[in-house]
Amino acid sequence: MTSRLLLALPFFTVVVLIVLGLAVMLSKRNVVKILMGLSLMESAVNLFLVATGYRHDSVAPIYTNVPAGPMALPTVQALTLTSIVIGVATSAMLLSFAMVIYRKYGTTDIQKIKKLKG
Amino acid sequence: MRHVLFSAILLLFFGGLMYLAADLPFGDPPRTDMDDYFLRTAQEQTGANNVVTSIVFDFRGFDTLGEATVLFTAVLGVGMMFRKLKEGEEYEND
Amino acid sequence: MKMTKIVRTTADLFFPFCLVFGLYVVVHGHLTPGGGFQGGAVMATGTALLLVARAYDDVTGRIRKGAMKVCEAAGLLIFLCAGFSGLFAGRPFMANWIARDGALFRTAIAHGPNAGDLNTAGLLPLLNFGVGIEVLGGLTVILLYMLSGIKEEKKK
Amino acid sequence: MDTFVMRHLPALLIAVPLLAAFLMPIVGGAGRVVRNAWVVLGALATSAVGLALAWKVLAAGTVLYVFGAAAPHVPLPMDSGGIPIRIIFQVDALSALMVVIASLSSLGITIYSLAAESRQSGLETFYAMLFLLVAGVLGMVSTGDLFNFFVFLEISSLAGAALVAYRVDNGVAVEAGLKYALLSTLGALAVLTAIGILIGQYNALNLATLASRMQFTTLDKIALVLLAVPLAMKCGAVPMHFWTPDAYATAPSSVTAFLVVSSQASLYGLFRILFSLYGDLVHFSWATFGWFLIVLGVLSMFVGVTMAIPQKDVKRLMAYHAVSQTGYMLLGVGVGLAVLGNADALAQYGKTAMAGGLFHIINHAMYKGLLFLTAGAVFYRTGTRNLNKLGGLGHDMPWTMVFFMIGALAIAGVPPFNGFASKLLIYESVFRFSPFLSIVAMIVSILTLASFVKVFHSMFLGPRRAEFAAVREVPVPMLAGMALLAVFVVAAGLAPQPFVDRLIQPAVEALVDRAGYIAAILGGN
Amino acid sequence: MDLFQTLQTGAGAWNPLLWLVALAVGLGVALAIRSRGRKDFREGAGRKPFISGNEEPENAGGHVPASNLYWGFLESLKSYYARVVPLHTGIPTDYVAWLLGVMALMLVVVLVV
Repeated sequence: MTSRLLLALPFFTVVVLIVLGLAVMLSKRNVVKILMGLSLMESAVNLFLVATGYRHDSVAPIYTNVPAGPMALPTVQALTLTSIVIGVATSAMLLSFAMVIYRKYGTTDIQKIKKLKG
Repeated sequence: MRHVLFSAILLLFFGGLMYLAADLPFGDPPRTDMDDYFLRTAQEQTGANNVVTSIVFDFRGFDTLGEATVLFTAVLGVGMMFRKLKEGEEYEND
Repeated sequence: MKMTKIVRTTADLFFPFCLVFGLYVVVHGHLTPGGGFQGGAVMATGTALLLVARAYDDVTGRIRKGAMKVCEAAGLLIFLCAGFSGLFAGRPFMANWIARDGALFRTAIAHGPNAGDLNTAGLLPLLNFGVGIEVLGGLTVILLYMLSGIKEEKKK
Repeated sequence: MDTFVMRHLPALLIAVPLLAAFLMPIVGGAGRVVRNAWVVLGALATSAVGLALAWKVLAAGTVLYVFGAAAPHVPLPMDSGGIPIRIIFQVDALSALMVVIASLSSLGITIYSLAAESRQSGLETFYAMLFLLVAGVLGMVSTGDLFNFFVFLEISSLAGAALVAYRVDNGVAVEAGLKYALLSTLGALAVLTAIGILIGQYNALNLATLASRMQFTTLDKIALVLLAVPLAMKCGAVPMHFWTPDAYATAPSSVTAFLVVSSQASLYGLFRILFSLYGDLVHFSWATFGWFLIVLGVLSMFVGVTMAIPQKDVKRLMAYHAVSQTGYMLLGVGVGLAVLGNADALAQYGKTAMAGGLFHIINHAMYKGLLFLTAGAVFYRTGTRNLNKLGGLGHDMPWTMVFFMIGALAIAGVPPFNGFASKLLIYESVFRFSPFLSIVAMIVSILTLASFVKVFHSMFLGPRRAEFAAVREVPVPMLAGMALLAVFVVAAGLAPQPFVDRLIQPAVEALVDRAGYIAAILGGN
Repeated sequence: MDLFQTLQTGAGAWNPLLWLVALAVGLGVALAIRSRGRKDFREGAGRKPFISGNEEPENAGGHVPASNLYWGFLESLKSYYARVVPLHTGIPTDYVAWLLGVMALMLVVVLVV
């Protein structure tokens, strides 16, 4: 198991980061901290996407003065670019929501943002 | 009570994802035919040395259009949040 | 609130370098690591640097929200029109139809490592540029909006 | 020119609303009349493209569109060794059904919103967002590529969340938007993780290719959970429905009427993944996820309707009914999935149940949209959604009352409106699967009628109120938008069989025909 | 013209046109009965509606507000509502927890089955 763990270290890092993000989202009360947990999970998923495309001792898939050797898989890197920008956009909008809520409610405690219920 | 439930959920996720990480091969992907096609022909087809760029903008350019649209949506949303409200537009939501 | 003169001067010095480096990353997107998004993000970092170092008001004198919105819309329209241009060349939407036949951005290259030639890749440099200015405009507008929100909060 | 347009319909389906949205901030500066003209033009063009595409699909079979290839209809390049490498739009009969829904309701909603939102600020942003939401939904239902589906899912989620928060309402609407955006982002992250698992194993993103390579390993089952549960959350299934009443109640009514359609787009995604991607789960039983859908459906029906009855906010009440009606669709298609392995049961009642579920999707989009629009009309004139304060509006808003009656009778499954037709299909087929489920569905339908009798009584009946003395009938565009949906409700109720024959049955066949879905891309081997 | 054809449901069938005909017949019967009523009846003139001996209430008071409707139904299901309504706490953390809980449950089901 330990050798396995060392071999696939990025995947286990991803698991730890995702569970940490979930723990933050479930345990914290501050909206901004919850959004931090969300972006932590976003980073973890992006790392997972990139790690799926890695080949042992491979080089970046760019032919400009490239050394010899196998190349890492390019598709997942393209997907990661897209998902990074999507994550930036999402976090920006969620943070602006949090700002407006703080302005109107006077609090960032998510347990108090419950005018809509029942 | 609540914390017990949350910890149980987290533990279940941890177990499932650990299984995932232990089962997915790292370093040698099982199938690489699509990416090998890209690495083989993308340079000649698009004339770009950077295979990732040729995928982002040519082979999967439609995704990139959607992604730029997401950024546009976020900008519009932020502007919508901080816009100047008309007088009497903001009624109390009973 | 303002930072010290040192910080402000350094930010003013670094702002054009950020823009130039971002532009470099954008225009070399099809040759070197990077591309429209990364370059646009670097350029937006320059404006963020100014916003951090200076007060909101004397930054909005230099970086106008309207101009940045125009940047963003122009980038998106460049992208969309480049996509449509494939249709009128008899190819599907988003087709890279001027890839390899000689004129502007059309130098054909062989497979394998080479030194890199800017004059290649057909539509890709154009798309890179469009996305670059779109990301620059978008991120800057987001920053400006949020700062204006904070400013109104202070006024209350 | 006609052939040119017909060739590129799937691209125009996305590009036209995107162009309308991108130009909206510029056009919005040119004054109200120009902006409204641009909005109407964009909505008409989008609906025309959508209906033309659906007609083409229903006439000539699945339409493929390969973005950026040498030719738009050749999915496999010569030198690729028989694998699709680009993004492919694969519009089959099921997608055509969803495209028809989105086109019709988006047209009605846009016309309605011209008058309904005219008193708000930031309207060009509002209309740009509406077009982006429409584009996101259309892309979700017509793409054949998993990551492209994720991108459009994010577009529709972000645009929907921003539109939910459009009326700031002292922060209440923003609270609902925050909840919706938070849950959508989390669900999208799960979907992205599943995409990573699948591409890491099979190195393909095209749905048909993935389906043909599917090995049903344990990783695939984890990916199935990570794909199915967030999509079930997005379509508002109990016990993940909590965002639905918040978002539907606080959004502007025209937006709410289209949020229903976007929820159903994620329902389409759920069905597509369960049937076309994981369709023959030879390694573990169909019944597992069939019963997953059935349990979610029964819970949604019952909890939704029982939570709806005591509500005081009319739009919140209708939102809980949206949850409960989604249960019917989940129940119908879930029965079809549960008997997917059993050919004669499928032929006897499984396909009928699925037809009922899919027919209920389009019916629900129409009459629930109509109901939300009538609620918005009442709110437009009276300024309140509180049922205790409303009353006696039938004297002054007769047309709104008529449209509300049509919608209420349709959602309660009273003949001759379209709700009855689809519910009859569901009852009679589900009864042969399990009588208990069918009886639950009928009880839920009765409770639905009861709660809408309450709404009708408190909004329209009773003597004139003094505080509503100035209330008049709503402007013509709002009536026109409502009439467009009401006409469909009545038509599909009076002539259900043509709809079932031309629109629903092909969709059912496309849904159960996994081999055909794969062969459309990879050829018939 | 197959516009008004019968809807086949596998087990049964339903024809909207026949239903409309039946509706029209029913309306005709009702009108016939109504036409046989007394012609010399007039409103008002000392005739009050008989509300089990009570006085006729004022116009405004005649409208029952929405919260008072279905009081009996809600009262009889009080135990059910006392369990279900508190679940809708309105706290986003709980929403996330429900989503993750269902996902974890399905993970267990899939990995076991």
